[in-house]
Order: sequence, then C-alpha cells, then structure tokens
Amino acid sequence: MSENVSSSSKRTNFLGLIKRIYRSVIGWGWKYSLWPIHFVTGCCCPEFMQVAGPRYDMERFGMLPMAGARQADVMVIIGVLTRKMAKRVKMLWEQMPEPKFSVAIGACPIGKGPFYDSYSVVRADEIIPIDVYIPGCPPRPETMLQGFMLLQKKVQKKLMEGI
Amino acid sequence: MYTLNEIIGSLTKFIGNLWQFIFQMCMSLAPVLFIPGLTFILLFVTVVIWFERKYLAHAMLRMGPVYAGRVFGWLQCIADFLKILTKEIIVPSDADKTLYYLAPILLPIVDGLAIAFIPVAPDWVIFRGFGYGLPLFLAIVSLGPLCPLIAGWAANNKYTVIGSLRAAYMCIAAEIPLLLSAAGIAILAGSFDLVDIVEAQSKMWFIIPGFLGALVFFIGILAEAERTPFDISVAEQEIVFGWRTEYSGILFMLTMMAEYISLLAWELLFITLFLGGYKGPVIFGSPFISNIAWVLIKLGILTAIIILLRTVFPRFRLDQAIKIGWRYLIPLAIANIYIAIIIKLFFPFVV
Amino acid sequence: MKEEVEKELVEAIKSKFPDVIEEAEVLRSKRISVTVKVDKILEVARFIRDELGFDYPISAGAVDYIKEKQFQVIYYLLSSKKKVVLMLRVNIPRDRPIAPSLTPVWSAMDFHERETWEMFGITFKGHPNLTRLLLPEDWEGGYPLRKDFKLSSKEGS
Amino acid sequence: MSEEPSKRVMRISWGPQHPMSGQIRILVDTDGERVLNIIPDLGFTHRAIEKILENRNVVQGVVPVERMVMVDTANNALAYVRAVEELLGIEPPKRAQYIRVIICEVCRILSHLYGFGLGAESGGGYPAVFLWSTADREPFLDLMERITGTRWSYSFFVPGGVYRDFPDKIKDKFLKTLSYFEKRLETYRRAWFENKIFEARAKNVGVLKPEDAIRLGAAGPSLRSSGVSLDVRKNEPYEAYDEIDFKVVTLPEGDSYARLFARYLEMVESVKIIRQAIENMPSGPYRKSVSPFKRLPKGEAYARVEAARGELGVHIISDGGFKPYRVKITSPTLRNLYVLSQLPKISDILLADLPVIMYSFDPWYLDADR
Repeated sequence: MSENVSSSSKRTNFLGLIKRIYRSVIGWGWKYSLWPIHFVTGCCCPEFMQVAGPRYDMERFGMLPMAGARQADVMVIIGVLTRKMAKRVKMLWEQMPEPKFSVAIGACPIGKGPFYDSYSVVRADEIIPIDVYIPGCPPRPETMLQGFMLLQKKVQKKLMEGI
Repeated sequence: MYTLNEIIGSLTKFIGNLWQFIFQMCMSLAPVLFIPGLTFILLFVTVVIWFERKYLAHAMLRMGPVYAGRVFGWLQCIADFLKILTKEIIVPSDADKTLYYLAPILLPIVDGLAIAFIPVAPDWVIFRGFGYGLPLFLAIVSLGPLCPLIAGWAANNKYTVIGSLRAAYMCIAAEIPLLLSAAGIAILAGSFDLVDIVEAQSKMWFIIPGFLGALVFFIGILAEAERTPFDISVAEQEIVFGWRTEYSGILFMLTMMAEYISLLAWELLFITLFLGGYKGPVIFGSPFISNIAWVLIKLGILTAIIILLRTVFPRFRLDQAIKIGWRYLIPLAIANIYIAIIIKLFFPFVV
Repeated sequence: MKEEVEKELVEAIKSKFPDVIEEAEVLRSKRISVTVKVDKILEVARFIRDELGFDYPISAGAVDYIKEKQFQVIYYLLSSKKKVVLMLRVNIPRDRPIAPSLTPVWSAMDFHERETWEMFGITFKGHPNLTRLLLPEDWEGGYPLRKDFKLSSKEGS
Repeated sequence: MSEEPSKRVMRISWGPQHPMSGQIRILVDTDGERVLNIIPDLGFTHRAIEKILENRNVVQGVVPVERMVMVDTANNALAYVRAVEELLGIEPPKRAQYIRVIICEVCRILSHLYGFGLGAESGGGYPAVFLWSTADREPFLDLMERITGTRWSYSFFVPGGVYRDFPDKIKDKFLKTLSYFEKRLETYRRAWFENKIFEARAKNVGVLKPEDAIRLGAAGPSLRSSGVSLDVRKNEPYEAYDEIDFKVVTLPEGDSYARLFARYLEMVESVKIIRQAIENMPSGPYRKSVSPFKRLPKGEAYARVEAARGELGVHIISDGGFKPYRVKITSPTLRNLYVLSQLPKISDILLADLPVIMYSFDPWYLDADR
C-alpha cells in the first residue's frame, strides 16, 4: 500500500518535474520575447520612441514592435485614451492571440492625468485588464524600462505557474 | 547439410550486408538530415535572423538583443521560437480554412525541396534530378510565389489581398530575368546538371564571363526572396505585413522562416551557378570538409551583403520595381545569353 | 499711423456694405474684426476674398454668449499678400442656430464648420458633408462647447 | 462612415492601428493601387482641450495646451501665454524673450527631427534614419532637462516671462551641441536626401501648387515648400525674432520631397537662430510676476505663433472672470489634413505613396483633435 503510494507520487513527481522544466523553459522564452503592438493612443509617443531609440533601446529586452495585432503579445497603451480610441483598443485586444499582456503608459490611462474633467477621456482599466502601470506625464525612459522589466518578471512568473 | 560454420558465416555476411545497407541508407540520408538538409536550414534561419537583428540594430546605433542568452543575445531567436510555439493560432472567421493553413506550411516545404538539388560536394547531393537539376530547381521554386497568393486570398483581408497581388506582380517581374540568366549559365556549362555546372567552373568562376547574368540574378534574388529594396509585398509602412497580416502564432513563424529558406535556396543556387559552388582550394585537410566549408564561406559573405543592403536602401515602389524588372533586367539577361553563346563559340578555352 | 493697411481695409469693407456691416474695427496691428448680418455673409465673404485678398482660410469657431442668447460664429482669415488677419463674425440667435456655410467661398472651412456644428449645434446651410469630425460616432451627450454643458466632477469618474 | 462607392473601388481602412497611421483613421478608396479618395476620420485623441481651458485659470491652462503637441510643447505654450499677455497688457522682459526664442527653436528642431525621421521611415521603410533622428534628439533633451527640469513637457513659459532663469553656465555646452548637430545634419543630407531611391519615391509625388496651397489652407513648411513665403516669425515678429537674422525657407517644387527637405532646411535655420540668441542674450530679470488670482480684463486677444507644423493661433475671449470665457485654438495639422484629403483631386496618388505624402505633411493628430 505504502509502496504504491510512493511510486505513484514518484511518477507524479517525475511528470511534475517535466512539466516544471517545460514551463520554466517556455517562461524564459516569453520573458525575452515580448512583442508590443505598433499602436499609439496618445501623446506619450515621443518618449516611447526615445525608449525604442538608440540611447535606451527597448530591443535589448527582446521587445520588437510588431505591425499587426495578430503577431503581438503586449498591448501598450501609450498616452491618453479617449472614448473613440477605447473602442478600437478593445477591438485590438480581442484580436490579439492568447496569452497576452498589457501596459498602460502615462498619467492619462491610469487616472486621466491633466484631463481629469474631460468628457471624452477614459481610464485604461475600464477597457482592458492592465498588467503594469507606468506613471508620468510623460514617464521618463528609465521608468518605462523599469515597467517593462516588471512586465518581464510578471510574464515569466505567470507562465511558470501556468495560465 | 550446412555446417555450423557455414551458417554462422552466411549470417555474419548477411548481417554485414545489412549493416552496410543501413550505413549506406544513413549516408544517403545524411545530406537530408544534415548539411544542405534540415539541420542546416534551421541553423541558417536562426543564425541569420539573429545576425540580421543585431546588424540592423548596430546600423541604427542600437545594441539589438542583449539579455536573452547573456552574450550578444545569441538565444534571442530561441526565445522567440519558444514564445511563438505557445501562442494561440487565430483563423479569421471568413477565411478559407484549408488554404489558410496550407499556404504557410507549403511555402517552406517548396523552398526546402529545391535545396535538395544543390551539390555541397561532388557526390553529396540529395537528388541529382537525372541530370536536370537546374530546370527542376527553378520549376519547384517557382511554385513558391503561389503560396502568398493563396494565403492572401484565403485570409480574406484587404491588406493581405493587396500584399499577395503585389507578390504576384513582383514574382512575374523577377522570375523571367532569373530564368534567362540561368539559361546563360546552362549554355556556358553545356549542361543542366548542377554538379556538371560546378565542375565546369574549375578554370574560372562563371561570374567573370557571365557578369551581367550574375548581376541580374542577384537583383532577381532580392526580388524573389522579398528582400529590401524589393520587399514590396510585405511593406510594413504601407500594408501592415502584406499577405502575412492575419497569421498568428506558429503559422506566422512558418511564413517568416519561409522567407529565409527561400533566400537560402536562391543564394545556394547563386553560389552554384556563379561562384564556383563547392570549388576552392583544399584548406581543412579532407577535400570533403573543405568543399562544405567553401559553400558556407561563400554563403556567409553573400548573406552579409544582402543584409547590408537592408541598412542602406529604402524600398522601391511597386511600379518602379516592376519597371526595373522589365526594362533593365530582362534585356540584360538576354544580352547575357548572347555573350554566353559568343564565348561558347569563339572562346571555348574559357570554360 | 502704424495701422494704415488695416484702416484702409476696414474702410473698404464699410464703404462697400454700409448697411450690412454691424461693426468693423481694427483690434490692433494686423488684426481686423468685422461683424456681419447673417443674410448677407456670403456676399461679404466673396468681396473679402476677391477684392481684399483674404485668400488664406485659417479656421472657424464659435462662441456661446449664453446671457445675450446668441452664438457668434468667427471665421479666421488671412491675407497672404498683406499678412493681416481678419475675423469675420456673424451673430445668430441661440434658439435658431442656422448660418449659411462659407464652404463655397473658402472650401477649406469644411472641417472647421463640421467641428463647430458638432461642438455647438450650429447648422451650416449648404455644407456638403455636415458629419461628425472629432466626437465619437455614438456620442449622445449634447454639444460640448455650449456653456450649459457641464464637465464631469473633479474626481474623474 | 459612408458606404462603399462601387464594386470596382476598394475602401481600405487605414488606422488607427497601422504601423504608419498614428492616431487617425483614414478611409482610402483605391482602384488597384491608385488612390481615388481620402477621407480622414479624426477625433481619436479628442480630449476637449478647448473646453478644459474654460475651467482652468491662465497659469494652469498652459498644461493642457502643451499636451497638444508633445514634441513641440514650447511653441504651443507660447501661443497661449502670448494671448494671455496681450489680454493682460504686459510685455515680458527682454531676457525672457530670448530664452523663449531659444527653447522654441530647440522644440522646432525636436519636432522637425521627428517629422523628417518619420518621413524617412514612411518613404520606403528606412528605419535607420528614423532611429538616428531619435538619437540626435537626446542631446537637446538633456539640455532642455538642464534648463527646464523635464524632457518634453516643460510648463516653462508663464504669463510674464519664463519660470526659471537660463543658466549661463551651459552656454558652452549648448554651442557644442549645436556644432555636433550641424555635423549630423550633413550626415542626414548625404544618407537620406541624396539617396536615389528616396528621390525616386518622393519627387513629383503629391505635388501641391502654390495657389492650391493657399486656397486649401496648408500650413507651415508644407505651405512654404510650395513657394509661398508665409511665416509668422517674419510677418508679425513676436518675442525677439525681429532682432534675429534668419531667412524664411521656401522651396518652389511643392512635392513630398520638398516638404521633407524644407523641414531639414528649417533645422539649419533654427541652429543659426539659437546661436544668435545665445550670443545676444541680455542680462536682467526673466519674469514679471503675474498673479494667477487676478481677474482677466474683459476683451479678447488672438495670438499667432509659428509652431513647427505651421501657424498656431490661440484666441482667448474673456468676460472679466478668473478663467477665460472661451479659448479657440487654430491648429495647423487640421488644415494640413484637409489638404491631404483634397490631394487626390489635384494630383495622382498611388497607395504606396500614401505614407510618404502623409508624413511629408508631418501631421500630429493630437494637434488636430485638441
């Protein structure tokens, strides 16, 4: 009886080990291959461009902006999100294949920022679930890079645990 | 009555024969599995994508991938591969499902099959094609541009349709000069067999008598393999990803791989036709290894040049590219044929 | 003395349309303001474009004078030769906000009149395509730039 | 928006998610590769800045106005601040005017770098130039950070002057950066404007004749590259521009190449302006204090400024309260987008040309949407 239990637990352990190895490998791959969608919603885009540019270079982390929604993994909401744009953001979010993650950059998608009393601005988390918030108006490039590193950690952890 | 000895003897003979058979089988499979075959293709794709990203990044004063794999981001492609394997595949609801799946699977297979005709060493060819390696290669590779057309139509998206139509225009404009300049080489070598063509270049590489043909062929390669400045069918700034727009997950990866596999196939043909194929002085001891090494060296240099072009050239417009194809490349290729005939008739000592 | 060109322009308008012009003045150097009656605005606009050379349309907007119960539509025009800005104003009653469109005169007023229409609810008669420009397609909140439109609370919803 | 015109015509929705669209949706009617009609669908970044400005006092108002164009914040803020100053009847001190000129011209360089970088990216996918242009913005951003405290949104201009003094210590660094930048400009010309493929793609594409440019109301470099010399800095000199020697860039061609090249030439002029402003900057006070808790006098003021994308106007109407009664912003991009929408009617456009033409106008949709 006790032997049976131990052997079955061994087997599950072995399976579990393989599963763990598989998941950690996949998680590692995801960590270094987060492709943000090539999509700009608002006015933080020049700073985002500087992050993609030579001094800060987002591609060091394997982040390569993708032209289409079908190939992207990360929805990056860059700057103010208006009602009209929010519809499109939701549409694109639904077009992206699973698993997918999202980042909100700037004060406006987090809490409407300087347009707090505008009738046409909405918060990002009213539209799609947000994984990482990066505050600032616009955020400094270092802040953005730290946000992306946080996202990397979160993605790796999520995939290690299994989605 | 057989004695035990005889039985054992015949058995050993049989086993020996079997072993030899298996060994030969393995040896004949080796090209498929290793050098111009699967392993080589996959390695080429991984290395070239990594190299291209790194090279482009440095041209833009950036670093490119750094952190995946610690040193120069050399594991970047593996990470991308692992990620894209686990991505969801989305098929648009209005798409023609069979064709939608078929096109990206067919495309790398077609280009991969064509590589089978390329000799990497005098007797190291997967399939010699009954002495008609060159026309067979061209015939099989010409199936390739059909796939974008299928894919673009099947995905049922306006951008994919535009992209696939552009791909079709481009391949017509590029393939005729390619065929013509290859014909010039066949005349020079007096054979359609790729091994014979390589052997005919022992005195002189065909790039010297067939310089015009080489130029046309090189530009044709850029157009066929959708490289800058002719990457019109996947022009990101105009039509998102062209005919690839709707593909996600592993299907997208297959289309990306297919681009590089077709580049590899055309480059190998270019090396075989113009750059003396596996010919070269023996440098690594055994002639076999040095043959393969020469192919790899030539391939590396050619690939580096093609990637370099991407950093210095913007993209042509469709009508300009087609104009180049019809107005300049085809006359040049025809001139090349005449030059080849003249050389064959009056200067036979050259080849 | 410094504003000779501007004064000349104002005089030209005034003498041409003595009974149509409600008000015409030089605000400061390079700024003229002309207020016109609604029904003759097209004629005045053609005169301003052809005779006075205000050929460069800058923009159009409106102001909601809720106490006076009227809208003031303002067209911003520039003379590319004389480099003077003219503000062509027209007052229309708030309860019947209809004004003739100036797109036949300056076709570039297209977008600006569309914007004014959706922001104030001023209908421009004769406009080729009076549809939404900036607001969402399914907007049903009224006319945002009118003074009786209140912005949401300070907290942000 | 409206239904598809006919079977032969394909209507493509371009944006708001498209690698080259930005925050706009453009409906393009195409017959094969030929563009028949361009219908811009704006408003994806409409934040109601004009309405918000009615709810802010004049010092707070600078913040939303700056967010209209993030790469060109100083010129936007300047237009608003100048309108307020005209309303209050104050003139900033001479030193403040010079500081304003310097910061505005740096912003013009930042913006034009963006504009012609994107033009390079759109003119056949040449990302190298685009990324070089982001790299060359960094030294200027560092200088701006040293002067104003932030990289992009300075909120540095206040009614009555500037917020802080210009640190004289960094004059040398400024001049060094300028000479470095002049070298880089030479590189851009050789790498990009003399590139044969780019010339083939952008020359004679989307030609805008001078009379059309005036009639349709093109703004800024897009207007001046059609041969029309309209520049607020010259026609109606504000701040210290009347004491500075510079020339208005005009090009006769009016095609996409000229529009992008005009931006390049304006950067060359901007470098000269900054040099002169730094050398001639007088000493003295940099701000006249203006209380934000003061009623605005009743009246109106319409201030015009030559922003990077063209003439930008802010018309403030006050009824004597703390806050402006109505603020009307006349933005250049909205006018340029109208020109873009009318362009298929006056010249032949192919679908592949559309990104080049769009980005030759250097549109900033947040500016058009407000």
